[in-house]
Parts: sequence; C-alpha cells; structure tokens
Amino acid sequence: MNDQILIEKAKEGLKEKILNIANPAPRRIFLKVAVDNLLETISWLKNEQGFTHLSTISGVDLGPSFEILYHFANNFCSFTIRTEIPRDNPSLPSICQLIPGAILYERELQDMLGLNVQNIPDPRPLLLPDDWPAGNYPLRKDWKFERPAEVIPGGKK
Amino acid sequence: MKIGAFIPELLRHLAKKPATVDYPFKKLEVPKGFRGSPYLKPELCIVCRACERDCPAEAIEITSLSEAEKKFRMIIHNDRCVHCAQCVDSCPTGAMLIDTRFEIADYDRHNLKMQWDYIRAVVKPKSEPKSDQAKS
Amino acid sequence: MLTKLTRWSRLKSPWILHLNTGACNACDIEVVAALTPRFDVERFGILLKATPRHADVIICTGPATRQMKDRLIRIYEQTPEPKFVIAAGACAMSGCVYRGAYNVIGGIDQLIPVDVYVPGCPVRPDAVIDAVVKLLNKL
Amino acid sequence: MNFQIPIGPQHPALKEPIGLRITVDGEIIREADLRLGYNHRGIEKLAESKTWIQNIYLMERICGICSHSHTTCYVQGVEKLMEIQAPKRGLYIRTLVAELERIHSHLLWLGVAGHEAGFDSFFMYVWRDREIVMDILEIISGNRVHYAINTIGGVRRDLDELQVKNILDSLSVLRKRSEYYLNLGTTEPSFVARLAGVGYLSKEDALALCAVGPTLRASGVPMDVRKDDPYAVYDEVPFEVCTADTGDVLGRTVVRIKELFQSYNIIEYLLKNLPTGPIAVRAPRRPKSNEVVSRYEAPRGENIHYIKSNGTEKPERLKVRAPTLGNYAATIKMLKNGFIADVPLIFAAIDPCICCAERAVAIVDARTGQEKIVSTSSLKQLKQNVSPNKERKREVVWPL
Amino acid sequence: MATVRTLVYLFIYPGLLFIFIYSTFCEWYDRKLYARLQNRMGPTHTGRGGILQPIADFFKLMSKEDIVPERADKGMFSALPAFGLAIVSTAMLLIPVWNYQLSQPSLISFNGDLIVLLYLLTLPTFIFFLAGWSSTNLFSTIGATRVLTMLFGYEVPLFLAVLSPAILANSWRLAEIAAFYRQRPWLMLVNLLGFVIALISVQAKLERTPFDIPHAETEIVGGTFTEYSGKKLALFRLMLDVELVVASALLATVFLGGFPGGFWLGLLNFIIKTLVVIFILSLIRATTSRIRVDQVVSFSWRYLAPLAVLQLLIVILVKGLIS
Ligand code: SF4
Ligand code: SF4
Ligand code: SF4
Ligand code: SF4
Ligand code: SF4
Ligand code: SF4
Ligand code: SF4
Ligand code: SF4
Repeated sequence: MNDQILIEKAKEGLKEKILNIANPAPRRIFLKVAVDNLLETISWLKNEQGFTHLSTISGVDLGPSFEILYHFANNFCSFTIRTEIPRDNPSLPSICQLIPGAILYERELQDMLGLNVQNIPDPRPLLLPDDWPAGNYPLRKDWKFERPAEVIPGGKK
Repeated sequence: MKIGAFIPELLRHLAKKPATVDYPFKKLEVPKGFRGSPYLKPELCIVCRACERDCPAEAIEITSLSEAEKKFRMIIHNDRCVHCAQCVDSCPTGAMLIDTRFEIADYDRHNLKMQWDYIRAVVKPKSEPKSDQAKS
Repeated sequence: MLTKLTRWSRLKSPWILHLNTGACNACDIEVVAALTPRFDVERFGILLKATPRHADVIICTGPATRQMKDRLIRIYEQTPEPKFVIAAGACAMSGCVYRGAYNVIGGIDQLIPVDVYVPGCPVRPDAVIDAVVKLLNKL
Repeated sequence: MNFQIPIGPQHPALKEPIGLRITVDGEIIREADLRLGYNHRGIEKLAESKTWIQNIYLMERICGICSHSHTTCYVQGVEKLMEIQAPKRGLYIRTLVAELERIHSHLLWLGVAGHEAGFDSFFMYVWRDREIVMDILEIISGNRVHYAINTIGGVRRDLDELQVKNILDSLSVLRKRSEYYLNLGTTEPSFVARLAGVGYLSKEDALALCAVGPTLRASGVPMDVRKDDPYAVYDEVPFEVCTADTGDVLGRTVVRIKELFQSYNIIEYLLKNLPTGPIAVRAPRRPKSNEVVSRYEAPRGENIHYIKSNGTEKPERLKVRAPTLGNYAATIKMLKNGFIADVPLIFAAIDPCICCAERAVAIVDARTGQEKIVSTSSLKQLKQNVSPNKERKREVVWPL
Repeated sequence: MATVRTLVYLFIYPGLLFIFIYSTFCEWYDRKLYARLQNRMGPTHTGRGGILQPIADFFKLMSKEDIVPERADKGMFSALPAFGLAIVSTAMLLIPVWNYQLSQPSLISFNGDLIVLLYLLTLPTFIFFLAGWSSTNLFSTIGATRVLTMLFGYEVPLFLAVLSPAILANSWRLAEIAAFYRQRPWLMLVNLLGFVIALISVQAKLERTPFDIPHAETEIVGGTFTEYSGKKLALFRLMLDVELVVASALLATVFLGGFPGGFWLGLLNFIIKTLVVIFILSLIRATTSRIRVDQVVSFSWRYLAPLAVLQLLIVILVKGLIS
C-alpha cells in the first residue's frame, strides 16, 4: 500500500467531505475536512484504514481562525487530518470515544490555545501553574509575555 | 533463575581496583574537542554581531562604547552560556574561540562574566564567509 | 574544640538532596552519575538523601518554573540549618536557553540564596565534585 | 484504610519533578492521578521568538536524555522546509550519534530500573559501563550529554580514523557487558520477582491509549518509526524491530536490552560503511512558507515535531510531542491495582523524562478527593498539612 | 575488684564505649565493603580509608538543627530514639563475651537469656513502628505499617532458627550453647540450614536490602525516618548500627561457637566472627534487589518457616541419635 492508493481510497470513502488532500512528501498525507465531518473522517480512518495510533494533535493560531491538526500514523504513513475553526467560536468535538489516548492532547489544546473541546471526558480546566491567571492562553499569537527584571544577587564587579 | 547470580561478579570486583577516578586530587583529561567556555580574541573581532544573534542563551552581549572611536564592549555571561559553540561556528573571522575548562564554579554570579573592551578590528573574513553554518 | 569538631564533621559529611526545579534532565543524570563508580562522591562522605530533613546541601538543577516556585522555597525551609545551596548548570544559574519563557522564573537565586554556582550545560560530574570542594573550602 | 499518597514533586524515585497522587488501600493502588506542570517551561511559545538556528539548541534542551532525538527531528523538518539535503556522510554521523544515544539512554534506564527496584549494585555496574558510551559521545561531540552535533544541513563535527577505531573497540566491551546484564537481569530471582507481571498493559490497551516506543513494543506491537517511516539512513541499514509479548515491566526490559544489541549492530554497520565527502551543506537563513511533520524514533518511542514556517527567520509554530507524553495515559492504566512498591518501577518502565512531556502542560487529574478544589492543587495543600514546618530558624548549638 | 570489673563491663567492654565505637566501625566496614563490591571506593577521605566517616556523620547530625514536625506526637517523637538506643545497648550486655567460664560466663547471664535477647531485639521494630506512626507523615505512616507487616514475616523463622541450636545444646543460656558447640564443633554443621535462615531473618530485621521496604527511598522517601532530623536521626542511625552488631554477635554466639579466650583472645574472636557475619549480610545486600512487602510475607511463610521447621526436625533427630 502506498500513498497514492490511500489517497484514492480516501476519495472513494469520503467523497465530497474532502476539502483538500495533499501529498507533499512521501509518506505524508494532509487531508482537510470541515469540523462537522471530523468525527466521521476519523472513524473512517480508524475503522476502515486501521490507523489506530494518534501521534499528537497540534493547534495553530492563524489569526482569524485556529487550525487543528490530528497527526495519525500507521506502519507506512503519517496521515494528518486538519480542520479549521473560527476564532470567535473556538469549539470542536472531542475524539476520545474513538481514540482514548487523545485525552492528553485535547486537554493541552484547551489549556494552551483556549479551545473549547466538547464532550471531553475529563472537562476540568487545564491548568498551567496553579497560580496561572484564567483567560490567558500562551500559544495564542496575541498573547505576549512580559519578562520580569532579573536581579542578580552578589556584589557588583 | 539462579540464586545469587550476581555474587561471582561482586566478589571478583572486591579484589579489583575500583573504577573510581581520583578526581579532584588528580585532574581529569578532557578530550581535545571538549566545549568549555567561549572567549574572544579582540584583535580579530569585526563586530558583525553574528555570534550575538545566533547565541541561543543570550550569553553574548555587545555594546557600543563610543561610535566615533569604534570602541565596543563584549560581555560573555558564563552563567548563561550553554557551551554549544555556535558562536565559534558563526564567527566569520575566528575571533570567537572556546577553551576546555569546566571547573569554573564560583560563589558569585558576577564573577562568571567575562568582559572585553576593544576597538573594532579591520580584518577580512576567512576565505569564504560562513554565516551560521558548519565548518565542513 | 567543639567548634573544631563540628566544623570537621560538617566538612566530612555533606549529605545532599537533589532537587529538579524544571531542568532538562541532563543535569540530573549528571548529578546522579556523580554517585556512580566512576566518580563516587561517597569517597567524601557525600550521600544522596531522599528527604530534605536529612540533607545539608541542596543541589538544584533547572530554572525555577512557576509551578516549582513554592515547592522550592518550602523544601529549602524544611532543610535543617546549617544548609547550603548549589546551583548546578546554566539553568539554575540564570535560566539558560529558557530565559524569557513565560513559565520560567530564571535562576534559582531569584528565590533562595545560592552558595555556589556551577557552570555547564549540563554540569559534568567532576564539575559537581569541584563545586562541592569549593563549597567546603568556603565553610 | 484508604489514604492518598503524594509522590513528588520532589521524590527520590523521580529525578524530575512530577506530582503523582495515588489512592491506596493498604498497599494496593486504587486510583492514580498525575499532576504535571512542574517542569513546564513554555518552550513552544519561546520557540516562536527564536531563530531557526537558536531553536536547534532550544530543542536540544527540551530533554537532556534524548537531546539528539529532538534536534534531529527538528533539523530534519527544517531541512525539508528549506529544501536542502544533508550529505551522506553527515547523515551517517547523525545516525551514529542517534544510536549511541539510544545505547546511553537504554543503559541509563536499565540502571534506573535496578535502582527503583532497590538493586543498587546493578545500578552501579550498569552506570559504570554507561560511562564508556558517554566517553565516546564526548570524544565525538565535545560534551557528555548535549552533543550539539546537528545543524541545519548536516552535522558539525567529523570523525577521523582513530575515533572510528576507538568506538569499535569500546563497542565490543559494551556488547560483552550487555550480554552479561541480559543474563543477570533475567535470572536474579529477587529482581525478576519485582519485574514479572508488574504493570501489565494488554495489546488492545496499548493501541487504544496510543502508547509509543518500547512500552508499545513490549505489548507485542511491532511499531518503530525507524522501520515504518525511515529517516536519515535507516532505509540502508539492516536491523530488526524488537518486541516482546508479555506486556509487563520484564517485557519492557527485555525489549530494551534487545534493542541495545540492534544498536551495536547498526553502529558497526555505519562505521564500516562510512562514506566520504562533506558533512554539511550551507543552509539559507529563511525557509519558504510551508509546513512539515517530522517523526523520529527516540529511545523512548515516537517523537514528532510539527513545524510551520512563514518565510521569516523564526518559526510560525513549532509543536513538539515527546515520547513520554504519549505514554502517560497508558501509565495510569498500568498503575491501577498495583502495589505502592511497584509505582516507581511501573513509572520508570515507560522511562519517563518528564521534562519533555511537560512541554505539553497536561494534568491528567489534579484532584482526588471530591471536596478539594482545583485552584490550589490538593497536592499542595496536603504537603502543607503534612509538614507545616514554619520558618523556625534556630541558632544551631552544640548539643552537649 | 568485682565492682571495678562490673563497671568496666558496663561502660567499657562490652558496654557503652566499646559498643558505640565498634558499631561505628562496623558501619564503615559495611559501607566500604558495599562500595567495594560495587567497584567503587566508598568513604575514603575521612580518617584513614574513611574509617571515621560514621563518626563524622554522627557529630554532624548532632550539631544540626533539630526539627519536630508540628503535628507529631512530640513527647514520643523525641523520646523514641534514646529509648531505642538504650534497648539495643542493653541487649549487647547479654552477649557472653570476655571472661568465658561457664560458672560465670558474663556478668549478666542466666538461664533463658537467649529468649530475653530475642525479645530485646524485637523491641526496636516496635520503636520503628512508633517512630513512623508518631511523626504522622504519610510516608512515615506507610513505613510504619510496613514495619509491622514485615515483623510477622521474619520473626517466627528467626525464633525457630535460633531455637534449634538451643534445643540441640539443651540450654536456653547463650554461654552454654556456645560452649556446647565449642566442645563438639562438628555439630555446628547440623545447624547450617538454621544459620542461613537466621541470616536472612536478621537481614530483614535490620531492614537491609532486600528487606529495606520500610524505608525504601524510591517508594516512600525516607519511610519511618522521613521526618527525623538532627540529633534524633543521629541516635537512630547509631541504634541501627548497634543492632547490626548485636544481631551478628547473637548469630556468632549461637551458630559459630561464641567468643572464648578471655579478654584479648575473646575480643579478637568477637571481632572476627561478627565481621564474618556482617560480610555475609553485606553480600546479601549487594546481590539482591528489594522485594515487595507481600513477597516478604509469602516468601517467609512459604520457604523460611517450613525450612525452619525442617531444621528443628533435623535437630531433634540428631539429638536422638547422639544421646
Ligand atoms: S551581514 Fe553578517 S556581519 Fe553583517 S550585520 Fe549581518 S550578520 Fe552581521
Ligand atoms: S557557546 Fe553557545 S551559549 Fe555560549 S556564548 Fe557561544 S553561542 Fe552562546
Ligand atoms: S561573530 Fe566574531 S567577529 Fe562577529 S562580533 Fe562575534 S566575535 Fe566579533
Ligand atoms: S556575511 Fe560574514 S560578517 Fe556578515 S553575517 Fe555573514 S559571516 Fe558574518
Ligand atoms: S543547564 Fe543545560 S543541561 Fe542543565 S538542565 Fe539546564 S538546559 Fe539542561
Ligand atoms: S523521552 Fe523525552 S525526556 Fe525522555 S529522553 Fe526522550 S526526549 Fe528526553
Ligand atoms: S521527557 Fe522526553 S523530551 Fe523531555 S527530556 Fe525526557 S525524553 Fe526528552
Ligand atoms: S511545554 Fe515543553 S516546550 Fe513548551 S514551554 Fe513547556 S517545557 Fe517548554
């Protein structure tokens, strides 16, 4: 099985749900779907193509929207499903029913980007440090960190 | 399953010389290419700031003391340096070098700074300019 | 006489507590490597202790992260006097490459007093021994 | 008798800070929660403000044990973004260091497993022999742990004949020792009694929870990025993927020791077939706007970087998922219904390096008691209650 | 003369002075041996070959700040170390050394001192338990429960193993048992199995690997001693050292024929025999990994106790044969 066959199969299995499919390098496939079709696509990928291993989920702040990438992998290919959600309503479904191992990555998304993952089995807010102020999401591009001044103890030389 | 499978090895080593090195009473040899602390040869520095730009740990600080005299001050903060030698690779003139010392622990962070005040040198970059990349 | 005995016993038996305040691991394994046959700090009576109550010297590795801040201070307080702190590695001294990250406070000297700074990234086990020797000389 | 034990953040079994709370019933664990974040430094955010070059060293310092795996993963990705190809000799040296790192990491782990099981002599011997690898790495790269040998477009240091010979010599010593440890580790009764059957993870669970690396392979799933998605020169080098089907800590030990032998073979192959030529090519300072997924088989499992560039000197987004994080979900599963005494072993069996996982601030579960509120983590509260030692600095006086 | 002798016995040899100095020496010996078995140096730079290391540790701890946790039971917390030290030092006085005549083997010797000694050696376990319990730290509490759990495991095999030579010698008096075996050295071989069992049980009693479960560093931090610091920790460490000496002296008396030969030869005998026992104990420590507390209990009931009973049977059989 190689990338081309997989792409053909995706086109067959998902049809119009595919917004875009790319194969920029060997063993790398990027498939773009709408958020509403995300769960179906992932269950197709898992159940019919046997991609059980979720490597990770990346979130990118694109400005007006967030891009979420689900990196799957199996024995011959790294398959990335991407989707975009608007910044003013950053919510997406949880995939933990399909992939139980996704829980950590989804909580990370909540914490670092302030996304709203629906039906996440463990919905408690993700904390950075215990004293982290609410509403701050470090990985958003508009979040800036002010570095405190450093005081070096000891005598001046 | 063998009871006491480890005993022969242990007893064998009881009679042997321990693997311990006699540091700090006998100094250790570090290998030739060991990356210790970076230092500057001020007579070669053309103040291109490539080292400052590529240093990952903000360990190099170049300030201009006097524009007219082309006088500069370079501070290497040994308390920040991660001894990666990127500055050595980045320097186009070979003004930045690295030594092999590692026993530089100190009681005061201020003593870990190294500072040079110097006039900008006028030297041609060695053969081909290699900005950030490796020496082949 | 007694002060002399006390001083001697302190010099000869510095027990250490190793505390990682957010290091990258490398310094930690190097500190642990100092216990192993090649460097064997037990030669100097140094033992690695598990609880701050038993320790004399705290070896800190890593930049103090925000989450570790309170714990670092508490562990420092739990250690009985007299106590000493060694900041091992660029992280513990100044924050190293993590300077400017939002969750890093910087060197541990921003939080607790430090007696010896050991440069290195990571510190070599022999540099750790060197630092302990320097610390003992200071006593 | 039901009570909760906080393990960490400062705990001798964990050389790194992590909060692990286990609810025990006598000596049996009923519930386990993890609290990460002690080691979270904010690297992903920081990476966006550093240049491509500076980020090599930042990636290296995500983790001190598999420093090379993070830089290689990153550098490979960036090379693809910049559309350059590292020369063959460079790739060989890169792979060589990667395998040496795997040896150092697995030996380190083997020692730590011994230490966690209270088998200190084993720990001491393994770590003594680990110094051999450390010496090799120091000679090649100039530092014992952070090798800094990768650069965008190749590697920074070359090998000479003498070094090659030295490495081969040391390797034969190591191979002999590893055989001894394999033999010892699987026959010493008290050690085996601690490892066998502990921390069981079935194949189905391992797959469902997306475990990686030796943890996954010890559950009988032959998944290895080096084979599945060959990078560097792994498509030219013959080696086997090692698996075990016991799914317990013993299985993970066996997988790791078997991988050691594979690594020795790989290194011998690499050194015997080392091509000549340059070790690096020049790289531009700015890649085009693009994105790339880079994978790497670190000693602890799959390491994946997602890199997105926007045509400037700095990355737009750098996402790192280090292997340990991928194994945490599985660890919680393994801990349940085990013994307290097995916590360090089970935990160590995934070979956690908390520092890498912490780039992803994940709290698996911060509270156990229902009544406790998350804001001040219950762990913290508990610690305060337990040792409420206020600042009572007394004059130190001679007791007699 | 008798008073002087009693005083010397109580305070110099084998009383307080000797036992303290000798036990620090034994700690050094144990540590050094352990290190050398691991191909390391061990303590080296404190005194000649590091021989003063335990003393330095002791004085350093003595001069450190002493913290009592606020929630701990303060009276008990503070009294326990001294109490424990007193108990093990008393136990030492029961070991028959020095003037070795059966009429008056040691100044404190009576029929049944074997039982008293065993009893005194059980007490430290309770001291550890109480120490862990009274500091109210979670780790200490777990350590304390582990101490008790383990006690059930090794105590019975130890008693049975030590009783078998006593039965063969037909005496409950340490001095008589030792004298019996000195007269018939070949009978010591009968007790070989019991010796092995007793060694393992003593290892467990002293909480050394593979039985260092109550203060397993990697699991429950310092276990019973987590909250102890300064002087109290120093006393506890000393107590453990003394217990090591007493326990090895007990084994040497019962299984290896005691320490005959008057003052000087007796002393030499004492040192050699205890060091041999400690050597074996250290070797066990270095060869094994810590086992789990449930494994201790099942191990001792499945193997140790039956073997100890077997030993008893052998002894009874042999006794029938020789009488
Ligand atoms: S061109 Fe090179 S030397 Fe000149 S300023 Fe830029 S980096 Fe520096
Ligand atoms: S060695 Fe690395 S960290 Fe140190 S000054 Fe040079 S570039 Fe900066
Ligand atoms: S790179 Fe070299 S020449 Fe340029 S400023 Fe640094 S030391 Fe001077
Ligand atoms: S062109 Fe030369 S001087 Fe300028 S940055 Fe590059 S290497 Fe440095
Ligand atoms: S100083 Fe360097 S090696 Fe040590 S913890 Fe920091 S980054 Fe890691
Ligand atoms: S798993 Fe992570 S922390 Fe562990 S060695 Fe690898 S990169 Fe480092
Ligand atoms: S946790 Fe992972 S990434 Fe971090 S240092 Fe350890 S191995 Fe490396
Ligand atoms: S998650 Fe990792 S990369 Fe990000 S700040 Fe934390 S430690 Fe650094």
